[in-house]
Amino acid sequence: MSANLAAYATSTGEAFQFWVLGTVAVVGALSTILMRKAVHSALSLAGTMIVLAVFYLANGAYFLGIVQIVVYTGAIMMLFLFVVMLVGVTAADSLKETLKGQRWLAVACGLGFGILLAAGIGNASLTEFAGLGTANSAHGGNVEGLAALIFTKYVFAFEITGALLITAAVGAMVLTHRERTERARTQRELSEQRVREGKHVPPLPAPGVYARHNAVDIAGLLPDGTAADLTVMGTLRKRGQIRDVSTEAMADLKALEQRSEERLGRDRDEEEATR
Amino acid sequence: MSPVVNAGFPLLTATALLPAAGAVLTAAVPAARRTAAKWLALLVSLATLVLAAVVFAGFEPGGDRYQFVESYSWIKDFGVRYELGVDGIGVALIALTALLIPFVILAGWHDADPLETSSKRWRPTQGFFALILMVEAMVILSFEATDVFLFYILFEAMLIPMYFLIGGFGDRAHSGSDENAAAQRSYAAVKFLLYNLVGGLIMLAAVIGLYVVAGNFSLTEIAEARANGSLEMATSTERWLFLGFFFAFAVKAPLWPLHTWLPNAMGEATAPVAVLITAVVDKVGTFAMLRFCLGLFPEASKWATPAIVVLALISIVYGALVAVGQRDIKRLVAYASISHFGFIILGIFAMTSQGQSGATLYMVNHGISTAALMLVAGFLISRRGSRLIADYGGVQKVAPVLAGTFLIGGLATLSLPGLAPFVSEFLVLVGTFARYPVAGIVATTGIVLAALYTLVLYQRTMTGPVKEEVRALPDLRARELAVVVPLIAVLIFLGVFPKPLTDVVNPAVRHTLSDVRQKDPQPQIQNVEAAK
Amino acid sequence: MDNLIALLIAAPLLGALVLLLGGRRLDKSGHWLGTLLAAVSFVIGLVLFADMLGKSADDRALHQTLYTWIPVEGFQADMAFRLDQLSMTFVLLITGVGTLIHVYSIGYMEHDERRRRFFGYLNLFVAAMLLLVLADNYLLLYFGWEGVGLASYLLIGFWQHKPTAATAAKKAFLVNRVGDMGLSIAIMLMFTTFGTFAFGPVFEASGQASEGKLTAIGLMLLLAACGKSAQVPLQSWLGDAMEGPTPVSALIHAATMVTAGVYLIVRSADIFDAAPDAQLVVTVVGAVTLLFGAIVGCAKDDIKKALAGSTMSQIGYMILAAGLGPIGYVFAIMHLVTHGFFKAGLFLGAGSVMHGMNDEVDMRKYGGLRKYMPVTFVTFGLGYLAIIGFPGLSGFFSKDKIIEAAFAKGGTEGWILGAVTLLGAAITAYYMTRVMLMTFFGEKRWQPAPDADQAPSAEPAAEHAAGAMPHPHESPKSMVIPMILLAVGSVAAGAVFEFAGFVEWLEPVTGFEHGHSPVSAAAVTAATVAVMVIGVGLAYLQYGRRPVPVVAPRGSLLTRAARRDLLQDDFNHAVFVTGGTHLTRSLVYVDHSLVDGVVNGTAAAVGGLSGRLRKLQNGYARTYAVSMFGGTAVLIAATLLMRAV
Amino acid sequence: MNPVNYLYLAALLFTIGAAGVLIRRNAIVVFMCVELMLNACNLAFVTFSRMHGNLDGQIIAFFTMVVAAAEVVVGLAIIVSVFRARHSASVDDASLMKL
Repeated sequence: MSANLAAYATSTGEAFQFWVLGTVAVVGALSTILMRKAVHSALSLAGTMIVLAVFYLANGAYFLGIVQIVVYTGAIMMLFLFVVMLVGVTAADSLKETLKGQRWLAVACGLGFGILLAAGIGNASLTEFAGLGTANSAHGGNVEGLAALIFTKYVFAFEITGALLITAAVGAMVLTHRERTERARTQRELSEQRVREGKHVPPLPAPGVYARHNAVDIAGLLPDGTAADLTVMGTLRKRGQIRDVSTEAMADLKALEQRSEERLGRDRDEEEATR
Repeated sequence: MSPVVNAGFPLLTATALLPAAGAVLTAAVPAARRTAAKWLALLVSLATLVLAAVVFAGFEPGGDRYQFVESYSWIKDFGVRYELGVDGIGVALIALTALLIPFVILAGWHDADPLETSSKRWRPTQGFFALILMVEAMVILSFEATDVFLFYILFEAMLIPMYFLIGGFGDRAHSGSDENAAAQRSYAAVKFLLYNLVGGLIMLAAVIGLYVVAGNFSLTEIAEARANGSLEMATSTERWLFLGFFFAFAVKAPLWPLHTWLPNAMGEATAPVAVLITAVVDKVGTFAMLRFCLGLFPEASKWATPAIVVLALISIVYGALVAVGQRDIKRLVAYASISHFGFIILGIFAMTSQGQSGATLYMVNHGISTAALMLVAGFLISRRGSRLIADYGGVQKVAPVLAGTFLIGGLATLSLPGLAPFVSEFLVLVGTFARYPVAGIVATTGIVLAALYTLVLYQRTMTGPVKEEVRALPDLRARELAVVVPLIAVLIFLGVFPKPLTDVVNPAVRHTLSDVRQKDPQPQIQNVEAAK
Repeated sequence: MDNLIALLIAAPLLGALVLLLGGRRLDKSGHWLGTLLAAVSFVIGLVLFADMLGKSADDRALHQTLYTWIPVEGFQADMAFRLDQLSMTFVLLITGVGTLIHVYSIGYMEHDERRRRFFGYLNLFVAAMLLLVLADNYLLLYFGWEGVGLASYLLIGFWQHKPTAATAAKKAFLVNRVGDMGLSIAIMLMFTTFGTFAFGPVFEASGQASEGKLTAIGLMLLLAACGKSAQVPLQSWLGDAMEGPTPVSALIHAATMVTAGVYLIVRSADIFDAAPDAQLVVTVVGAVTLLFGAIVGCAKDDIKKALAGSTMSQIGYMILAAGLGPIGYVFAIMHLVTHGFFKAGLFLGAGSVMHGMNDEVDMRKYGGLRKYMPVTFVTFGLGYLAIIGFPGLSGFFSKDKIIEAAFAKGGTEGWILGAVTLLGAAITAYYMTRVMLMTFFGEKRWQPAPDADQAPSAEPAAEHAAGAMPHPHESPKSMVIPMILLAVGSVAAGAVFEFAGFVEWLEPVTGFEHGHSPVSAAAVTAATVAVMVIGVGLAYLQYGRRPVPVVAPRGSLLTRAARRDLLQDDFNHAVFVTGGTHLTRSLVYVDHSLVDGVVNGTAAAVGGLSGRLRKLQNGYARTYAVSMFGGTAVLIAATLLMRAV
Repeated sequence: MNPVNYLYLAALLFTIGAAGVLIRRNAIVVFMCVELMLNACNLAFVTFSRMHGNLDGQIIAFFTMVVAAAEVVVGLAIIVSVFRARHSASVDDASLMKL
């Protein structure tokens, strides 16, 4: 393997792999920024990262390749998914631009930037490739090589990043942990408060209609058939994840009456017939 | 000339440091002990006066140009030094400042007292007097500084206390609602600040340019180098630097057409603060013209002289005419001051020993005479609660002493012989006439106009039938007399015996003239002295 | 002896200080103190005079230098005095007449609660006037010059509660200031020409200066003289100055201050002698004023204003004489002194009349007073005879000499000037007779006293009940005695001077040469007497034979113009007051909207610009991100370009 | 094929990420885009290390990952708390810095 790593032009196999996976990566990246739902973005990003992991491996960075998969795809992206879940999985944010000219500016900058980078790389005349063969084999393997560097040359940076990680962990806890300052209020107190406020004197109605839907995300229907959002739990309401079934419910109702009408009508006919 | 450096007691630093320390102490006085703060401030200012007197007495007219020199390195990398020294001009102006401040404090005794409406924990009183002392310290130090950078810092720094004095303690006699007055006041304060800041920034650029050209900030060294030709400047460079400095000083002075901040500031501020502005702080501008513009840029000064002379003449006539048209007593005095500053600048740039000695005397005398007039006007205004001339009439019958002192102040303003301003004004006129006869004649019309606005003011406020509103005005009280009488005494003394001042000033002026390599124009007939 | 000179000034100055600073506790005794100090000064003057007579004519001049007043490079003004014959003449006149008028004022100002201050001002005036005539250099003279201006300002406006008085005072000061401009410019010219302005050196060197310079100096001095001595074109203030108390009019605006201009010109004889053009202008000014004042004097019904007009015209005589050069200086001074006597006497008489007539000043409301106030009548009459130049009385000698000198100027100018002076003499006789007749002869035309407020001049005695019929009475002793003394002076002075050799007395200072008149002295004298008689006769025909209407008739165009001071005030008002007001108004506007407007405009512009820039900071992180991203792109582009280049 | 293409790919990914940061309002997605940019950088580093034949590039990439991890932890925590406070994960809603 070290042989072809040292080559100026890579093997056709790698070339093939590059072109295929590269396309995948780009598509993933694009869909990351174009998907309306955060979950989809996260998933496509994960895909891109896996592709990148493969590329690392292809570039002889075996350790990084693995780490990429484990840390990024395994840990970070999962973390993302958790947060997305907290914030609302199905909530799709509109891609409609609110800031005037923002999108065009962004695209323009992006294009210019990309072109510039490409130009930079282009005129950097990078034809000479040393390859990693010697470097990896120096300490008998990629991982050992890295280890040698990390614990000698970069040991301080390493330690400091360690400290950074600890701090980050603590910081995350501090940020997200909510200290409960007062004890939780009992049912009684809550009801008393409701009475005092004078609205929703009875406890909130339960979701679900006609025992057909007992899903928590379906609003109960008021007598006139309109949905009562109050019956859905707050989080879902905030996420806008209420499934509105009022219309189909009304339709079902109508159909029901229709049928009963018919049946009753038929009965009458039978009576007349017997008479 | 190698003056004795840092020999013995640092008198100049002490003179400036004392009021500064006094300011800090005054500000620290607890809120309840208001009167204590006032007395403290008064005592400190008197002590400063004593020190200034020591300086004045210890200054040898025949000695070095700069005396009591102190010099310590401050910012080594830029050659900035804490370098003090006074020539005759500086001594005279330090004396003026130290003389006026006690009266300013005494006159402003009640100006910062809490209003009925204000809370018990009223601090501004302390602040008022502390700020006044702070201004005194800075002004004195700026008269002493012989390091351009040090001077620049003070020149700018004194804006801050002045800003708060103008904006924070307005004249309580105002027409219209309080909010309206407050708006007017902050407008005046901001205008004052911006105007002077702009000037100062332009000067900063020039200061940096000067450093680039000269390599250090020491006035004495640069001036010397300029004089003996060891420091050459390109003509254009010198002119630009000169303009940079002159602009700042012309704003501060103020010179037409950069004068419009003065009437607002003086109109809105309390009378003592107005005196502080026109009699003390503005003098720094004219003083700096004389010392820095001429000392550092002799050629450029000569180059700019015609234009400046014209501007000065405009200031004289224009200021006087606009003063005639004013309805507000304090604004009238302000425009009168503009006219007088025109005289001072005219005298400086006439480049004759009479003109410059006259200009220096003029700075001192104008300070005292304006103080007298303005403070009495302040007393009058505080009694009636109005600044409008039309609201007065016949005061002379109900308050003769007030009217008398007011008249004397006015006569000093129109430079009546026997009162100090006459000496300086006539010297300026003669000095100007000797070099620019036409300018001299035009300036002479100023004395008629001065008489016009002064007498019109006196006639409308003091004479005529007594108005109902003023019928109950009390005459001057003991404190107010203590303010006015000494000032008038000084005016008369310097009017009939200005020698103490001229002795100190003349040598300094001689040096200045030699800086700019100018000689007095000689009379056409020489052997008159023989005949005498 | 020299050191006494300063005392001359010090005495009244001390009085002024004590009286003005002394406060109310001096109200009782103040006037005595003032009078005493004036008298002290007079006595010192007499002592010095005696001493001076003892010396030979040439070294009579005394000098005293106290200290250097203004010492600046090349500009040395000394506090130095010179007492020569000329100054001595003035010292005696000022202190003498001054003392008399102090005495007179004691009675006259009796009812005024501010009498102490009045005497303080009088002393101040005497001191300043002495400084003026004793100064040894022009700057010090300027000091006194303005000092008397101040005193006159304070005294004209003594009754400041009257707007008219205040205005008159202001006017007097301002017009004088215009004159002072001339004086200061003259001093500057001297400084640039001679390098000094002390009398001695300047006169020494006056020969070497170019005539142009000297003419300029002379004209500037003349301007100053015009201001102080109420000569055309700066004469307008004198009439209004009669708002002041009558003693002031007598002392300042008749006897002493207004003649300072004459002193200035005579003092500067050397300069004028070397500048004939200037001299010619001087004579012209004198001649014009002479007629001007005389005409005005004929039309005025206010007794003081009539006398003021006469003063102008008499000073016109003196200026004219002074303009004639060595042949005239002496007579100018001589007429000045005699005029000092009789005009002061006339004014005091007028004051006494007003005192008796509830401060009525309109002569048409007098009449037949000779029976009621005999002493006043006699003294006034003597003064009258003196001023019209009745043979033997003082006015006769002095005026006659001036007329002679005028003719002696020679050439057409001589004839013209002579004619003018003669004509002036006739008119003088006419209007003085008019005053005399309207006041003391004819039937009573008394009216109830108007309210003190509307009274044309609310003299102190105005506390009379308004509407009361006046009952004329002779004035108190303190007022009568000075009148008598002055009357004596106005009778005798002329003859004394004539025969005691006033000419020789002044000659060392002013120089003197006999003019060669184309007409013989006798003829001139005869002519003078003749025109005098004509003038008197005309006046008698007009006012003695016919009854005087109480309400002034409309009168001819000239009369009406003369009543309005020949429209001079209207002119001044139209040109200077109105024009000046408009100028100042517009300048105030310009200052506010133009000069200040530019500044505020700049401020507004900056404010608007920054307001727009603020919009860029919309607070949206993404916008900032875009700019940051774009910035990075630009940076990269820059680096690439750097590489490329 | 010349491995330099990896660099072009990295550039492309980076640009896409950047554009995403600019375009998307949802804070989480923005964060993802940031991650994308970081990864693009990593790819570039790795490629460089291959070019120069030493491992330092990989070391840097390694550190980048660590830092990215820390950053994500904190950033997401912030997002969550912001969401709790304001019931919105939109970047534009946090525009209180404006005067």
